[in-house]
Amino acid sequence: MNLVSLVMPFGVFVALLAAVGLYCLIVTRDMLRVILALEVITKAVTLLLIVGGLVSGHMALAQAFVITLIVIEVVVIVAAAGIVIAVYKHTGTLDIRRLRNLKG
Amino acid sequence: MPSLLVILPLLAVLLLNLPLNFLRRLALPAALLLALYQAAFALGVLPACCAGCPTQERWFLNALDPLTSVLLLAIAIVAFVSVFVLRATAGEERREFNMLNLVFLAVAGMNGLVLVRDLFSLYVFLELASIASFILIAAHREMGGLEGAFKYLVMSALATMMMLASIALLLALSGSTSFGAVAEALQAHARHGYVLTALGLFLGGLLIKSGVMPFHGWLPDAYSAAPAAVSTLLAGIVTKVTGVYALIRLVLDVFGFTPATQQLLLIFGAISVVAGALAALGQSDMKRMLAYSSISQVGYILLGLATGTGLGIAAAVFHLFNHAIFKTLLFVNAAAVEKQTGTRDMNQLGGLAQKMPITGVTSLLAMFSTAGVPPLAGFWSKLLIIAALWLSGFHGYALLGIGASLLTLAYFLSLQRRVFFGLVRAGCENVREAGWALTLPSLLLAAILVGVGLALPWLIGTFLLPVKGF
Amino acid sequence: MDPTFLKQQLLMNIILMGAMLLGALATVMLRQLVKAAIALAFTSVVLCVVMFKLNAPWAAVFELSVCAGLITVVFISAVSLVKPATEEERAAHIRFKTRRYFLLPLVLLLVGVGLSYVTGQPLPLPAAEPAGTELRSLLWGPRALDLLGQVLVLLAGVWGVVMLFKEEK
Amino acid sequence: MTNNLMYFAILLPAVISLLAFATRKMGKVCAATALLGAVVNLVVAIKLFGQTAAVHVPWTSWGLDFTLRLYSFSGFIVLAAAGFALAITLYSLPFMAKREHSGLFYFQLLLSVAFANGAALADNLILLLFFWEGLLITLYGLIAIGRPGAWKSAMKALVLVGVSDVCMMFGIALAGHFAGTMQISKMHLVLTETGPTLAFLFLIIGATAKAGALPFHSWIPDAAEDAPLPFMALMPAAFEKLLGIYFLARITLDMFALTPGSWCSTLLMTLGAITILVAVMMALIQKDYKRLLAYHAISQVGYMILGIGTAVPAGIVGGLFHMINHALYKSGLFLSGGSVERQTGTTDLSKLGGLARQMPITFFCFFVTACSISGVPPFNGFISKELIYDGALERGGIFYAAALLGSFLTAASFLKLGHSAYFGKVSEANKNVKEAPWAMLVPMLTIAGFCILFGVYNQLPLHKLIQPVLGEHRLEGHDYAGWHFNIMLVVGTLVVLALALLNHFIGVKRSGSGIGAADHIHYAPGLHQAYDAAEKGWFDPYELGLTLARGVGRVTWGVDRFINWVSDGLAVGVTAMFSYLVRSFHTGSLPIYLWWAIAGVALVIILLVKVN
Repeated sequence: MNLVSLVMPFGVFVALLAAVGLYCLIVTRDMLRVILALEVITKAVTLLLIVGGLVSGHMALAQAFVITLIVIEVVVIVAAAGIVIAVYKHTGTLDIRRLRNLKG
Repeated sequence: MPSLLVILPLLAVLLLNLPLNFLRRLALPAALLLALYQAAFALGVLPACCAGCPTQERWFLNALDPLTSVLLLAIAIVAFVSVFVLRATAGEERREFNMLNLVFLAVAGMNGLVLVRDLFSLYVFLELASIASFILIAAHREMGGLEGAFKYLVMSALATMMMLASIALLLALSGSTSFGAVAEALQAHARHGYVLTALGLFLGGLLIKSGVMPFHGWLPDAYSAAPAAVSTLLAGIVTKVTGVYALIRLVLDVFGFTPATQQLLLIFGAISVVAGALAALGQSDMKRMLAYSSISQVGYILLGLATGTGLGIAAAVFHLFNHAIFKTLLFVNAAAVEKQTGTRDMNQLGGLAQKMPITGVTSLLAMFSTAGVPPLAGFWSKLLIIAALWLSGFHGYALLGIGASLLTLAYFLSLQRRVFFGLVRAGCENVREAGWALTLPSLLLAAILVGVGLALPWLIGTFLLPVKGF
Repeated sequence: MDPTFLKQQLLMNIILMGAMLLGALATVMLRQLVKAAIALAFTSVVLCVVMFKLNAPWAAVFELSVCAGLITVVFISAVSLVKPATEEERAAHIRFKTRRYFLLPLVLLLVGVGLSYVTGQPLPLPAAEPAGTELRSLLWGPRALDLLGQVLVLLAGVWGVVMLFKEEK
Repeated sequence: MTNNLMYFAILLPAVISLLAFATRKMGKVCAATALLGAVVNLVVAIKLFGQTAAVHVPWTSWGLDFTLRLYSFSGFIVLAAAGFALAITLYSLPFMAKREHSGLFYFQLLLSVAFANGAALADNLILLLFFWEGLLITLYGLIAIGRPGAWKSAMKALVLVGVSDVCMMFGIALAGHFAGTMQISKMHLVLTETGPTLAFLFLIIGATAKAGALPFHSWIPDAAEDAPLPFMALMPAAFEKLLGIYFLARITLDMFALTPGSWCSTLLMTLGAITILVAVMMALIQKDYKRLLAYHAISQVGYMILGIGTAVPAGIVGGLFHMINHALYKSGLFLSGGSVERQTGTTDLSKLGGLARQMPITFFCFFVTACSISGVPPFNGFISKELIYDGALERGGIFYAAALLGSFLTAASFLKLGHSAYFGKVSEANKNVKEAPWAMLVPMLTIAGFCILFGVYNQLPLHKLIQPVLGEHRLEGHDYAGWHFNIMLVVGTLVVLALALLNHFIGVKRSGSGIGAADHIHYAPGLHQAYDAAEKGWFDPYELGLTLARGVGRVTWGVDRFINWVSDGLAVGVTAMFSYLVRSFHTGSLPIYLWWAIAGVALVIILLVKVN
């Protein structure tokens, strides 16, 4: 049993996690939940980075990446939340179907 | 020293925000100076780069090459122009200052992006440029801007997640993220399903970022709803650097040309060229039409890249540069029209060429350049792309490119006719030419367009063809 | 890393993964946003444990403090700015949820089954990094550029807060 | 310095023309600007004359280079054009003063000068074509600003000259293809192969049509009636002859080596002879001062083509000399017609008469130039015609006979013109006619002076202007200056002139008036019907083309509608439908956009896996 087959379960879980996030991203009608879905996908990717480091034996590098990723992630979430709140102030709802003024 | 191009904006942002009141007024000159410095720097290193001289980097940002220096120049020009537009359209002083800071950060992000040679650092700077743009798009906190920003943010986040997943997969494969190491590892296992999945995820992310059809959903909304200065920056350079440049760079340096990647670029390029032009044809919002036109033009760049030949790549990069110039010019003029008339709806405009002669004439130049009318710059790059396609044996795609040129001409003529020609519409009688802050950049960009077009025979040997040699 | 060690840990890891997946499912499916945010925090905590176990302590610490902590705070404060949903909306949401999310288990099943079919030649592993490479020296050495990027991104975040959250006069 | 001057020769008139355009609403200022432009141009031309220089700016890699070449011939053409431009500008000052569009006239006049200089100096065929086509634009513009409705004549000119220019374009492409270069001075093609011969023929069409030869001539008489008169003196009389014959000479002398006796040479001579005869026959029956002159402008081109077409030294020298002489006397004639028109308000010969007493100076100028054109010794036309006869006789009696017959008819028609305009009874309306103002007389007198000078002292033009163009080796050691002609030829000419005079008296006697002096020829059996047909435009390619086009147009109407439906209706409709389709996909819904992106990524991965 080598290292690669040992980390295979991680790979499967990453895929499942990402699938959950993507599914939610597409079907949800709540703008804040869109952000949550993005977060779930981010979790999957974080895990994948760690697993990648584990497999290749570059754990320190992977950790460095994950730390950077987490910092950036926070900023993205803040920006997204800011936009959602501003939209809410305009429309009084979080329904994503209200974001269809621009079309055609 | 290229590293300065990232560090100077950072320093500028930090210094300008010291709690001293007069500093705020220095922000605009500082931004202009920085852009000028960058343009001078890029022009300074360009000949050496094209001559193939190796550049020694003393700090952590690596090599300069022709592609990088061309992009640095384009970033400088567009940033310079959008600062002017910002001045003319931002309104409130406080907001103008805040937006300027974000422009600094976006420029730093783009500069970093074109200078790095490491996948993960590429991701970091790509995110920096993108985050700055989301916030800029939403800066006025109007409903349209917020909607565009949100769509852009979600799709861009999805794209970066794909790229990061791919980076993780490649990290497991090669143990490094530097271009060289990854390219080596990819070369060794080029046909493995694992590698192809990683490749596909990365390419998918980049295609979303470049706004290629069918990955483009966010693009027309973000472009058309953003504040004038931001859409200038965004359409002119941000998406071109974060998407198209990154795509070109990675395909050339890391992924390599395989029949599959070529096929892929050709297919998505062709879809973008045609569908983008078709979608632009029926628009009534000026900026939205320009946004769809952008998609179509990016399609041309992909087609040129797909040939994989020196000529095709050089033409693609040339078109990237030209596109930055003429699309910026068009967005500046759209800003001028919107500012002076209060609307972007082309059905409510008409006869503005009499009232706003500079805007009218420069728009016409830019449109002709986009549509590929000789001897403007856009004609040459389009011609070279089509020639490269033909020479590489992709005759069908070459013909498609020519046909789509007609569509380009058609929608731009309809724009010109509805906005600038014809009778002056009721309500437009008292329209005047926009101020110098908008006409000056227009003239500058138009001069570049014409100059590049006329100087082409010289440029082609000196700068254009060496691009392939990196 | 010692393969036998990994083998011993496999079952544990699978349990943790299952917990994480449950957390994710809860995040996307829980009706109330506050609860969903807490479910996300739970997912983060589990991820943090997984990282610890995979010998990534620094990343785990960041995950715990920033993702589980800071992001949850941001989220809950965002939710608190939003008016609570009316009864009608809640009822609509529940109807909507049962209609929309019933496909999710199916999708997950399909992904799992699909992945189990994925086979291929195992790829050779790259050379491991030299033993004793410290995160600190890595971050300040070869990855210093990323740190610079982080600083810039944080600055952008600051302006995000300034421009998007600040009340306009 | 000389190189810069060459740029100036093109740029200065162009720039000053823009000034004239800018000041077009300010009558006097504009006129002064134009005068300044003409003077400056003349100064530049004088400076350029006699020098040799070349400019070569590589521009694109496929033959289009910016190449100028100044040598004896092009310098001479530029000088001549500058001289005429100044004379005509001066003349226009009073003539155009009160007219509408005078600003536009000066603007286009100077622009024409710039284009003409460019065409004369260009050494690259494509560059030449550029300037050539530029002249076409000003040609259209100058005619169109004439009397109301002149745009019809302008359109006719544009179409006819445009068609010939297309032929020339084709010839240029062929010549460039066979020579492997677009540079005129580097072209050496032989006429023994089919390809180059074809190129030669197409180029010849362009050059001769510019000069006004058959069958692309028919716009000139119409323009004579519609366009402002100085235009006639400038374009068809001077510029177009100069450039057309200049280019013809360069084709036959430089680009292709035309040899005496080759069928191309015979073809040229035939073209020349037919042009002479047909046009002069038409001229003979005209009853309008300007129209009569216009037909002569066509007829005289025949002499030049005939002369150059002989490909023998005497003929070529004669042809080129005739070009400059023609430019002189024909502009002089047009200018005299202009003074008559300005002072009396008409150019209809039946309303004129007895002007010799009222406008003696004008009459004097007319007399000199008319003698010139008829080939009366010792005026300049006589010299050049003798040289052409000499060359033509060398190639065959038939051409000589045609030229001589042409001479007879020319003399006859000018006798008629002079008689009916300047002698006879003064009509009631013209009782108080006065001499034209000095600004109009000076150019006319200058031109008349040159006519005499170039005849009596023909060494000056022949030694300084014409013979250097050919060079020693082409002249085969001859010197044609002076008065040593074949005595038989001179006698022949004099006999013909005497016959013309006799014929005139007979005509006057039979019809009873000067204007009817040619009626006995006009109404001669056989000729009568031909004349009627010609007057109705049966031989006019433009009219024929129009008739043909109308017929074809009716037949193709249905086809056209169908194609129109396909292009305007179907294509636009289909495009609009697709556009609508593409747009309707953009519903603005984020989940749908996400779906596209995810499906796209799936497609990317599938493609990558499948194609590999």
